[in-house]
Amino acid sequence: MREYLNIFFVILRRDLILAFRNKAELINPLMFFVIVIVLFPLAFGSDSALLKQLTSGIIWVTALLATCLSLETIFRSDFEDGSIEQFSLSRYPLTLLVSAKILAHWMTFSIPLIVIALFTGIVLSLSSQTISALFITLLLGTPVLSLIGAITVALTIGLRGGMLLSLLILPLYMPILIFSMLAIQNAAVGQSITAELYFLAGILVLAITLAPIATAAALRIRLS
Amino acid sequence: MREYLNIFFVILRRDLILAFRNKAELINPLMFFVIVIVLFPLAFGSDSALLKQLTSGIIWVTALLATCLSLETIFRSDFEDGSIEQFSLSRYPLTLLVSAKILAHWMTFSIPLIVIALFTGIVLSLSSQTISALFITLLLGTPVLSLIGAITVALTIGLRGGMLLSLLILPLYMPILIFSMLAIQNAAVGQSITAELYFLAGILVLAITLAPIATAAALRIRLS
Amino acid sequence: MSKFNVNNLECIRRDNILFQNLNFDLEDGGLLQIDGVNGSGKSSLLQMCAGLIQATEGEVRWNGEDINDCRYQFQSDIRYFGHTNGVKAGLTALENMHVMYALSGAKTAIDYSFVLKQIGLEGMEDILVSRMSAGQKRRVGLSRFFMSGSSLWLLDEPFNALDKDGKIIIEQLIVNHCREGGMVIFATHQSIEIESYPLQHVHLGQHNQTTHHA
Amino acid sequence: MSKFNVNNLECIRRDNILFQNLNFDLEDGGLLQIDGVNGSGKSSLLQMCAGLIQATEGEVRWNGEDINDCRYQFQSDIRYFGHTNGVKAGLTALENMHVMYALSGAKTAIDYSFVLKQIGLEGMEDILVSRMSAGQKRRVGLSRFFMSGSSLWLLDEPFNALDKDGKIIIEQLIVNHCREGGMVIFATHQSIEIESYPLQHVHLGQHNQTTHHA
Amino acid sequence: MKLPRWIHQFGSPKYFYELSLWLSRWVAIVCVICFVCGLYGGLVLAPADYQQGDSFRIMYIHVPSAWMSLFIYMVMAVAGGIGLIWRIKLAEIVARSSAPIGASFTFLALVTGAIWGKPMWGTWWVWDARLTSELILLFLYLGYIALQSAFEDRRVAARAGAILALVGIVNIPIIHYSVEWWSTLHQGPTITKMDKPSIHLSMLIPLLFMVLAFKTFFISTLLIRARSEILEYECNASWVKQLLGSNNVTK
Ligand code: HEM
Ligand SMILES: Nc1ncnc2c1ncn2[C@@H]1O[C@H](COP(=O)(O)OP(=O)(O)OP(=O)(O)O)[C@@H](O)[C@H]1O
Ligand SMILES: Nc1ncnc2c1ncn2[C@@H]1O[C@H](COP(=O)(O)OP(=O)(O)OP(=O)(O)O)[C@@H](O)[C@H]1O
Ligand SMILES: [Mg+2]
Ligand SMILES: [Mg+2]
Repeated sequence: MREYLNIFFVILRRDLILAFRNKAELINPLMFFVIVIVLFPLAFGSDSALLKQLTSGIIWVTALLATCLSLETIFRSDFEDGSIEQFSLSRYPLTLLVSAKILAHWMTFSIPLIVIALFTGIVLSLSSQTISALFITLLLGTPVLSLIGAITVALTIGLRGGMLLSLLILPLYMPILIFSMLAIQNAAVGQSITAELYFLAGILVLAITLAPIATAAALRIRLS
Repeated sequence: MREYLNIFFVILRRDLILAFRNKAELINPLMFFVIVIVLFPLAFGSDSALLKQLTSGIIWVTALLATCLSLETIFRSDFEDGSIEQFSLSRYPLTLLVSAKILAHWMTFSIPLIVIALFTGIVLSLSSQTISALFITLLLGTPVLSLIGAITVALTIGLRGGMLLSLLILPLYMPILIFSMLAIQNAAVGQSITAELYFLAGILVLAITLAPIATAAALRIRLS
Repeated sequence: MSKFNVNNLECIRRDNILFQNLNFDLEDGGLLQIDGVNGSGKSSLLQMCAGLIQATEGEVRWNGEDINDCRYQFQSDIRYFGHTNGVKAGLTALENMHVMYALSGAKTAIDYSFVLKQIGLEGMEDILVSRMSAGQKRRVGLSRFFMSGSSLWLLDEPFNALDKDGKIIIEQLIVNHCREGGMVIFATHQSIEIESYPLQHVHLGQHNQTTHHA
Repeated sequence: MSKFNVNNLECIRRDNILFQNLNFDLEDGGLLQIDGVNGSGKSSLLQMCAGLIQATEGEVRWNGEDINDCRYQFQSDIRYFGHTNGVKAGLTALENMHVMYALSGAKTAIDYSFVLKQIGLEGMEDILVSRMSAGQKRRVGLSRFFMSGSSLWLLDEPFNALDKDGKIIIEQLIVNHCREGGMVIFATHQSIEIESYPLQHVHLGQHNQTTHHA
Repeated sequence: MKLPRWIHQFGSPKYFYELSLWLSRWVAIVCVICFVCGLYGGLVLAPADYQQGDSFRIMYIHVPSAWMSLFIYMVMAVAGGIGLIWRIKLAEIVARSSAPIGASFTFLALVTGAIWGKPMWGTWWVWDARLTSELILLFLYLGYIALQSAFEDRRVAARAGAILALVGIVNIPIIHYSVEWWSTLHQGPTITKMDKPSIHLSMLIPLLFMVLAFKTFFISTLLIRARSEILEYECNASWVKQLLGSNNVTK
């Protein structure tokens, strides 16, 4: 057990170092997020009541896209330089190593994303109920995005056509988006959102237990 | 001159073959585009009058994002397998070779994108003025997106500090978006849109002449 | 019963039979070189031995068990080094070695600077692998063989990009490992100078014919 | 005045002086091998000779002119082959050769199947490079040297991953090119068997010290 | 987990290949009978709707194909899962062969829905949860097919596809319950309310025939597709060579 924890943290640390060393890779998806949020008002005109109404939707969709974009790279370099090969031949379960990588991705990408999203919400003076619903749905939802995304990335790694990824990922993201938006809309009009949160939490638990297994299996398939 | 035309078409053909070899490659960008357009209604709720009003904005922003994402890969594999090195050492101007690559990208990515955008507009029964304005702005705008994007990508292939420059260039997308949306809004209420179109055409001419040079220079910087 | 055996193995790629009915055994201390021209299937065979790709026919056995049935045990016992180095360009030599060490599951502590010295990278602990030359990168990757805890080594062209000194270091390493009872299977096109140790050979290529079903 | 000269060249990487005051000339028909251990700067020197990276000091001259001042002429006259193969995995051997041919600016038509046969890939015209073995990929990349239209060849470890036959083919190719008045600079760690042709050497490595301005 | 021996036997491609021809013929006959009955009942016998007039009759295509789109996805995912865990070739083949059929039914449901929507809602398409999620189901199918075609090795492709299909199952309940969870334009459950279907019996019975016809159509098409897949899978096996009477099987 201790041995397993140890290897988990070694891989986590490795990925965190890599992320912080290459700051461009860390910051680019976040900049993408910010720029897209800024682009929408340009496209929708300057009706501020309308924009306010749309803000949380924009934030959530953009978070989906940015996650999709940033996930693309999660296994690429490991695949090309042979690290995945070494992982899959190590004496530890690939599932464990992959979990560490996914956690590292969530920490370096989604946490800053949530912070920026909240900041945006505050700047645009959304109601405090909306903001807190946004916060909690992002907190429950983004790990699922990373986990499910990792499976699809693992399936498509090294295959030609990066766009294949989005075709596979985005449909799988649909339930999360739907329930998060339901929660936020209900919160905005003061209704209870426990049902939606239970649902999101349920999916999260499911994803945490199953997604790393599926990702590891997918990576093995890609290697052969 | 004939020699230059010849090499241009050789590279164009090479990239088209690479793109067409995987049949999915042709459909996938459209899929990304369509899926994102589909996701927005889920996020914005089902107020169909509101959605209709937002449609052309959504189409444009999505086109922008899709271009941004698809461009990411334009030089990556060439860089890793040494093709760019060979290009830059060939007896032909790198600018020319790079132009062929950008044109190939526009042909395989943006043309289908424009077609699907028009189709979406028709299915959602937008007015015919809006649709034709959408068409012409996309026709003038997407090449600029590809051209400007190529510079960014060339700068950011693994280069430290390239990220900073990419942030300087990304906002260049904004004028295109703003003028396109202005044109579409004016068209929807029956006003003239020549001014906006002249502006877009001007930017296009500028981009065609300068962007390949900048891209080639960026690639050379990255090689050394 | 030998420790490692390959039974009746077959490899088909692009409808070419690369090899068929391939059999060999390896005992403790066995050293085996895979020979064959470019494209004869050396890398494919090594990948099959590691369990990375599945054979179209036949089986690979470890302690008498099919390696697909004893994955955990088998993977604790082998170390594989392919055409890629398996090191991260964005990490330093030392950081890479930490990861390799953790993955190797070795129990004994190791002296990283000593290993680096042995592999000829003295004092390069804190240099990013991306700033190293081709041979230096390769050496960082090969440093995984200085960590204990595995008995079967699989090396695919380990001498690529290495200079003469580097080649000798690796040759020594291989022979020492065998002397201590380990097993090594490797493929290389370079002529090797391992004297005083019995070397088995497997030749690939004689079967290299197109099958009749296109 | 020699055709190609390197004057007083210096290379500093990571504050190490790799070489300094390096001078050599190459006449028509000249064959030069760069020697040195891993990390001594062979690849860096070749890249400088090709104009891919700029020297910190000194200059590289082609027909007496600095290569930075006659880029167009120089690039029409050289051919470079580095650690990467410069072939696209998604294209077939033939398609890759078409691109290489067009980029080489050669005027004479070439017989692609004949070239493939010579490089030892007979009948592999329509196979995707991604489905080839390491050595086969390398051969596709090396096929650019069968196209006419360049006089100076720069090769960085061309024999990596090649089998014995492949190595001989490339050695022959190099010698023939020199016999016909071409020039070749190459770096390799393998012992080469080019008899009957005078071979110049440049040794790198003696200067490999840290400079004092960190 | 070990499976009983007879499953493996049934899953053996050769056995299945022989059985399937016989099976597919009989199923096809049932399909034709149901189809004729369903169409006659739906287009001729059933009375016009008091609200919708005759346009409701497109229901006899729309509803069964919409149900099939969900059903086939489940079949595909479950078969894929079985193939993934127990490595049964037949299950892989079933999953692979189901995908294009499922995608076609989804497409049919979308198109007939859109055609029905024009008189009902005045537009081909509205952004509504049921419609959107059904469209996304189509993308899931397409993604599955694209993924399969991106791999060269069929068995590897089958395993990769199975993982994707299993993950995508979460969308099925969403499509099904979307009308209950959101107030939408789309018809709520009118037929599947088993205790008290809110639809007249003379409309319901032809619909049931159509449902049966669609199911049997799926089964017989699946069997036929699977047969040809098996030949490609097993082109090296001796029984296939014997069957085709020559050694020159082209892939
Ligand atoms: C493009 C538009 C449409 C799409 C994508 C669509 C999709 C679907 C789907 C997926 C189902 C199966 C639901 C399930 O089994 O849970 C369904 C059932 C049904 N649809 Fe549609 N539909 C569309 C338009 C329409 C229209 C315009 C009508 C009529 C006003 C309609 C009436 C029905 C009915 C009555 C059912 C059966 C409900 C039940 O399960 O009892 N649909 N549709
Ligand atoms: N991108 C880089 N940035 C900084 N230093 C580098 C970089 N690439 C190489 N070096 C350093 O420069 C030196 C020379 O590298 P070079 O690749 O030229 O060596 P080489 O002689 O080709 O070695 P090898 O035989 O291993 O290929 C090495 O010591 C290496 O650490
Ligand atoms: N991914 C692949 N798909 C299909 N065929 C492949 C693939 N990789 C290699 N091959 C083919 O399989 C054969 C054996 O390849 P392999 O890499 O095992 O050869 P090798 O003996 O290692 O050669 P080398 O000495 O060049 O490394 C080659 O003829 C090659 O064309
Ligand atoms: Mg090999
Ligand atoms: Mg080198």
